[in-house]
Amino acid sequence: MAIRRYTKMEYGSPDEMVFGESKYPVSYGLGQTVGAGVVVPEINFAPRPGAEKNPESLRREYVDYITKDILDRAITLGFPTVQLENEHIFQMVNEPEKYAKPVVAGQKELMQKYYDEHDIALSIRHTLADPRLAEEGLRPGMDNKHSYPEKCIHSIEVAAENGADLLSIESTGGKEVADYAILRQDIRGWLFGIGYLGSIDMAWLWPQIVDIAKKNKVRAGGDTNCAGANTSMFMAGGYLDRDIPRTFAAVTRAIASARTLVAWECGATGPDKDCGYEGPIVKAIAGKPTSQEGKDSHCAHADLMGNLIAQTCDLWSNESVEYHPEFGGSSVQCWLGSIGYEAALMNTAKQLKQDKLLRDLYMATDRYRSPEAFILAYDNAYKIGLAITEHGNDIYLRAKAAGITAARLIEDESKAGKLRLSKHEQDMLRKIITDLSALPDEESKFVDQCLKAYKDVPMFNPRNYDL
Amino acid sequence: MAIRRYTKMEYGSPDEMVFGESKYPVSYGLGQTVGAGVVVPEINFAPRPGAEKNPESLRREYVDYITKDILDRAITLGFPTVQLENEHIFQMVNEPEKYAKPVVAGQKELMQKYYDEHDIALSIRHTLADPRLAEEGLRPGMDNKHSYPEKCIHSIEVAAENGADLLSIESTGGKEVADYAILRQDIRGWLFGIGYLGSIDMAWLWPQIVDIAKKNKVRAGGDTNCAGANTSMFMAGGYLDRDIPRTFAAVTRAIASARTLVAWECGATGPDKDCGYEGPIVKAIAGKPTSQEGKDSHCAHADLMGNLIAQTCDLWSNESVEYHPEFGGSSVQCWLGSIGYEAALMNTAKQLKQDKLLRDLYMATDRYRSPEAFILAYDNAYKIGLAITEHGNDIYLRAKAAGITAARLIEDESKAGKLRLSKHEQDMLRKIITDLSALPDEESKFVDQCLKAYKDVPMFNPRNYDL
Amino acid sequence: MLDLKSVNFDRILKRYDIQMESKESPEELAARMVPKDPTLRKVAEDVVFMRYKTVNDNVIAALKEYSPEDVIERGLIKGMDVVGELYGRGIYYLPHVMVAADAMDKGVKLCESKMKGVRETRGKVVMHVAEGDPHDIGKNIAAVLLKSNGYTVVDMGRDVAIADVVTTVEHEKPHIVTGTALMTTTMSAFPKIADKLQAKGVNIPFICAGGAVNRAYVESYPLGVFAAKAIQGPVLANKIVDGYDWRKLRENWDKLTAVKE
Amino acid sequence: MLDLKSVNFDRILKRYDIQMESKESPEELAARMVPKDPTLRKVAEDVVFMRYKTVNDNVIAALKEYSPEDVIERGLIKGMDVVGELYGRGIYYLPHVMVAADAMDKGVKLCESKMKGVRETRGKVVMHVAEGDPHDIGKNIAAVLLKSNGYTVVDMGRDVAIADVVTTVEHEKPHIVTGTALMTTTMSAFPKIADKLQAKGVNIPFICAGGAVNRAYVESYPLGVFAAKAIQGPVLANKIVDGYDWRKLRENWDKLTAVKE
Ligand code: B12
Ligand code: B12
Repeated sequence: MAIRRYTKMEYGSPDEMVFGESKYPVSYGLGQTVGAGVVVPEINFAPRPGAEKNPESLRREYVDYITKDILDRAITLGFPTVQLENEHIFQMVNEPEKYAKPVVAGQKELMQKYYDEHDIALSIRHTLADPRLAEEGLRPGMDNKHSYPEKCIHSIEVAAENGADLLSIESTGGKEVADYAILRQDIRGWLFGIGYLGSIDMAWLWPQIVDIAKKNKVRAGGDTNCAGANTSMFMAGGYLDRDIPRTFAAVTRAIASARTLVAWECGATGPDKDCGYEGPIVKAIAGKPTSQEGKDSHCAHADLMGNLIAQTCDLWSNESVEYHPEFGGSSVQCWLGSIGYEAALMNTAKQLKQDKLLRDLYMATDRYRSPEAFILAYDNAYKIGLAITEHGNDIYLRAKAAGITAARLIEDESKAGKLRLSKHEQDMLRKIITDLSALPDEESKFVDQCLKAYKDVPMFNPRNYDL
Repeated sequence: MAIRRYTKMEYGSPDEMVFGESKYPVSYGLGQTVGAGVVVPEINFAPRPGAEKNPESLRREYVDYITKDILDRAITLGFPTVQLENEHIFQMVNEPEKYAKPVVAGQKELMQKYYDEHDIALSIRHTLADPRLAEEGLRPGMDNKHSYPEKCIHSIEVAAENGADLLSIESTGGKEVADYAILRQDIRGWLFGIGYLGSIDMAWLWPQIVDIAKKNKVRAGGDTNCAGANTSMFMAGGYLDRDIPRTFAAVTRAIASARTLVAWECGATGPDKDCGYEGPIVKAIAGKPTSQEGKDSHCAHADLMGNLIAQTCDLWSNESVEYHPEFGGSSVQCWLGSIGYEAALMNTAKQLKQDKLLRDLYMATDRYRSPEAFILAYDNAYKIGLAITEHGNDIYLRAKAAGITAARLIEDESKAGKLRLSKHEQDMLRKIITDLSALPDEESKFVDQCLKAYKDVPMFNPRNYDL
Repeated sequence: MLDLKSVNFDRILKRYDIQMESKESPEELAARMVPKDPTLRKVAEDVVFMRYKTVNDNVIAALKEYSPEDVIERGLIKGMDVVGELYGRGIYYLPHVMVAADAMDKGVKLCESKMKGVRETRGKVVMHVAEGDPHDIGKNIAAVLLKSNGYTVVDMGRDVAIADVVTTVEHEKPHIVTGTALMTTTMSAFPKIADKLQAKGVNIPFICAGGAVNRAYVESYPLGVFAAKAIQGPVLANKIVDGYDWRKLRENWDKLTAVKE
Repeated sequence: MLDLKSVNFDRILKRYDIQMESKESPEELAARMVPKDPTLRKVAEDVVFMRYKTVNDNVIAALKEYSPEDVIERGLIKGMDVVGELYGRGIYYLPHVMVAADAMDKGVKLCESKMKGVRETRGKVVMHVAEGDPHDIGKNIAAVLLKSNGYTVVDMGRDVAIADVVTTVEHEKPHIVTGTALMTTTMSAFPKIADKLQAKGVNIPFICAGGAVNRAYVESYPLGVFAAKAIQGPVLANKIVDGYDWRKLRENWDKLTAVKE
């Protein structure tokens, strides 16, 4: 499968972007269309501890309890459309026939029933687990201990064949280097890990997913960089955290978006996965629908852009919540209430032709809450998209350009504008700009440099990336 | 203490009302001002089962865990202001010195520390429990078994003396009759229970709360009709529920607002409590700030007006969530994220002078989702307010007028407009209008009628209301 | 206010309730289900159509032809069965059930006054709301449904002390004891009650319900059987008088409670 | 885009991080804390200021005056203490700690090569991430902090089978075993490990951490001691080598972990 790199923007200007609309809407599932004028709530969940005990207990948890609760609540509140996301747990990728198949099939069967009875638009995203371990080998034939690469691909097939509407994954290529780099604030290492190695790994993985999707007449959604940029964001945290500076996290997000784009370049149609916050950038480039999460995904993690990130979403997600009882119902029902109502608000704004205004309110609320929020504001996201497409054919240069552009945007605004940085964030920003500026202009030189510098990083094996 | 009845509207027109602003802002606590241009998130919580084991375990739960988590998360996310609400549990009203005092004092001490260190505006509402049992007697001296009336008043004093900033209660006068009536769809009984008996009970209770507040230089907030109208709403539920029709619930809400107003007529200053949805009506009448809850209180209960109800709020609440861990932190931290960001969005709209537009988006989203949402839309809420003030001096006539006005608004819109009703809801609406229209024009006749009709209602004792 | 004329509300919300409305009328369903005999039929219809005023006369008329036991079983309770069916199908709402139950109650009282001994009911249930907990609506609904399904209910009310529950159970010797708790801080009474009952050798099922509790919690102590909805009360009770103990109820819980929702 | 000029952002958000910024500099604090002796001082400062390049030379110089043990204890580890203090006060961020630890590590290796026997560390810790769980960042951070506080770490990596953990503990005889789990569906390995260890008579504390677990869960099985943050690793470990068993750690947990946040 040929990879078609993005070398120009699908959107002509930032202002064209708004939630609930994308250049290339996608239809799938049971009457579902995403990106064509309606924001759809996407509800994610995790089983209770112990549910994984055996295949039947897991099926019951996912189907009889979680899926049923969600569908009932959607009808109860009058939501016209809902997407479910099931993030596969380890057992489901390790023994897909045994653990995943009954879940995938059972969910779809129940959804079909509600679709038939109530005419509610429904779809389900299956996010396959990526269990591959760099230390054992990322490609087929390399991991003699667990055969994870083979199992990973097989589990995608099982999902596609048994009822998934949308296939996604948070692939982990290059993570071993990024993990090392993040703890040392080494932006070059991070760029190498995610921007470069991650893009190579995705170019291996995603054509296979797209093929499987095509064969089964379902959709290949997209990837997000949970493994990298979300880890940065998570560790950078909020105003009480001191693990890593938020300027570093912001720049890694920009770099990650150059990587996340690869799924779509391999033929995936979107909607992109929630979980990552690269959506505004990749949507600006490719015009495909994205799922985003923010203020209503605090069940899963806090962020510093809870409203802003809704600005250009097509699905609005809660990221994930453990299934358990609350006063208001089960946890999935409660969070569905929040995301469903937020989606309804956005849809009202669309109907009243006030969507761009609401978008701007979302954006303005958090524009200066953190550097990451700032670079993801749709105008800045667009600029980062431009930097990526300018070097669209070179996975190294485009990731670097994304990083530098983000860093410069932050720098300029912190000097002349309203974005305030702590001293430590400023120091880090200066170091990032210096480090990135010092990098060579050629891929081969960069790779040589990095292979040398990171050869002792635990678990890093260049053969995983054909290097 | 004299009761000053509202006989005219404080707002000149519905359009003057908007979230984050009220005619009579209130200052209290640690740098807190409500209703003066900023919407404040209000976070509520319930202790884990078992926390009530002894006073120390309860104190630890409320102070060391819950309050600390909340304050940390508020700082983490950069929320400039937060209000806590502590709904007292049975043990705290039953033995206030032992159970309530250490909690109230401990919370305040910790809040003071954060206020001093971070200059975050903070306040705490203590919602005292009303444990009184109609069957034992609602007034002092009547309940020989538990002395609940005495304990209730005493617990208010304990809270006020030890650190409460704001005193609230969800008083339960008349509930025994309303409970009976709700299960039989008897609107007259409900009007008698809540509109009449409830107002009498509040006129006894609230002057005492206002006195205690004044003596301790704290604020008397307000009451809401959780016992009545929320029970209706809760039982009417959503589109899958068939317990009671939503038209009935809507009319009870309107009646309840005539009762809820009494707290303010007795001298309470607001902000009114969350939990009830009477806010838009009583705010229209009195111009005092109110706390509301909707899409971000689904942890506590689902509703059919998750956005609409934000239209005119001054505080934005999660209603209540049991303290427990989630992926994103503790449950109180997660829900604080959601309400805090929603408040931030409203505040951005205010800063950008787009608040009335956002208000209308909120309102339009749910205007036709349910009859209750419809009558609470600020234009209709205003009309119900007018009906109440027209008969402001007569607690019977004003409650009846509120009910009839609401019923007529629903009827008109369902005939000529976009509000759709199920057949059962229509039947009920017709019956309500007939029943209410048949009622006498004089309080004394009404009371005679009801005392006869409901004399056998279990637990109902006219002496509780000096009748 | 913004002009809402142009809004397509179907893209914002969907009125599933209206879409689901049953086409069948209570009359149609009742016509199929009530007894054929004209005298008993009238009695049953009084219950189905909540005719509180005529039920007395019709019961008196029926008592001329039938024994009090028959009027109850084949007239009044038959009518209540129809009501249950109407509720189950979404044609009736809860208040219909409550008012129908009031009508039935009136008829039952009349029949009982004509009986020789005490009426034999399906079983006896002791009900209560946990200490410190004032939330009794759910318990009240459940009580009505149990009564109208032929059970004798000893309603201890709300805010009931642990010791009182235990004493009453010892004294009344019911088939079932129930507890309702809507607060996380009151429900801890249930395991204590269960322990004390077991200590006294009482092994009847203890149906626990109310917003605060869930199945996992209720099944964490002996005797406990969870109920999510009041309508499950009669379903569980019927099994109990059929001989199911609390362990067997737990095992079959998913199946039993799926019957009616 | 809307014009944001008029916005008063202080009414929307508050930059507590900037408000809290420490006025003190690393240099000021280090000046007070590093050893007075100029040779050891240089070694300590190499750690504090993360001078990966000079640390070798300075350690070699110090080894001329001091024993390898002294250079480690009074130079390198002293430097790391300063780093910990800087981190605790919010002056340093985590990456500083990591890079300083790298520098210390380099120095320690050099010293060890000059020692007669094996260096005696404070204690030994076996660490792992639960089976099926790939989330290892937290464990990696904790490992670095334990190492830089003078502990020997046997790092088993991620996705480690239950049996392997038990075997390794039997074999290595550590003072402490740790487990990390970030998924609700992997953490159930912990009670199993605890049971198996107890069955083999191993009674060392089993520090369990990671996003999925919480204190209540970890204290629901024997041996389990919860850690919320990596920085609590050394705090708990120090108590363990001082003789606290898992029960005593649990009793004093609130106090112990409040020390540093
Ligand atoms: C109405 C209400 C009240 C009314 C109660 C009226 C009444 N007569 O019951 C009043 C105002 C009195 C009240 C008071 C309080 N309340 Co209140 N209340 C509610 C509310 C809104 C609805 C409860 C309700 O009626 N539900 C409908 C009924 C039908 O449901 P149910 O009882 O669960 O019954 C169903 C099933 O459980 C089952 N069932 C029940 N019993 C049985 C028995 C059998 C045998 C069977 C088969 C089935 C069965 O059948 C029913 C459905 O079919 C809830 C909100 C919520 N999310 O639950 C809060 C709620 C229960 N209250 C709450 C609180 C905190 C309080 C107060 C403490 C507040 C305060 N500080 O004043 C006080 C209590 C004071 C005291 N004495 O301690 C909290 C509890 C939090 C916690 N710690 O667990 C809740 C959850 C609200 C919240 N989200 O915070 N409350
Ligand atoms: C980054 C991340 C990943 C990365 C992991 C990178 C890595 N090397 O660790 C990748 C992409 C690989 C990943 C994959 C998956 N993940 Co993930 N991931 C996260 C994320 C965003 C952050 C985790 C993190 O790094 N936190 C920061 C570290 C520092 O925290 P920590 O490990 O807890 O450590 C701290 C303490 O616990 C303590 N500590 C830890 N260990 C020790 C040891 C000792 C001795 C001591 C003292 C202290 C200590 O110290 C640290 C702080 O100081 C979380 C989100 C969240 N809310 O947690 C989800 C999350 C954990 N992942 C989740 C899921 C579902 C997955 C996947 C299954 C998704 C999928 N379908 O692909 C896959 C796993 C596939 C598989 N093999 O099964 C869920 C888990 C849900 C559940 N069931 O419980 C989470 C919670 C996200 C969510 N909200 O849904 N993930």
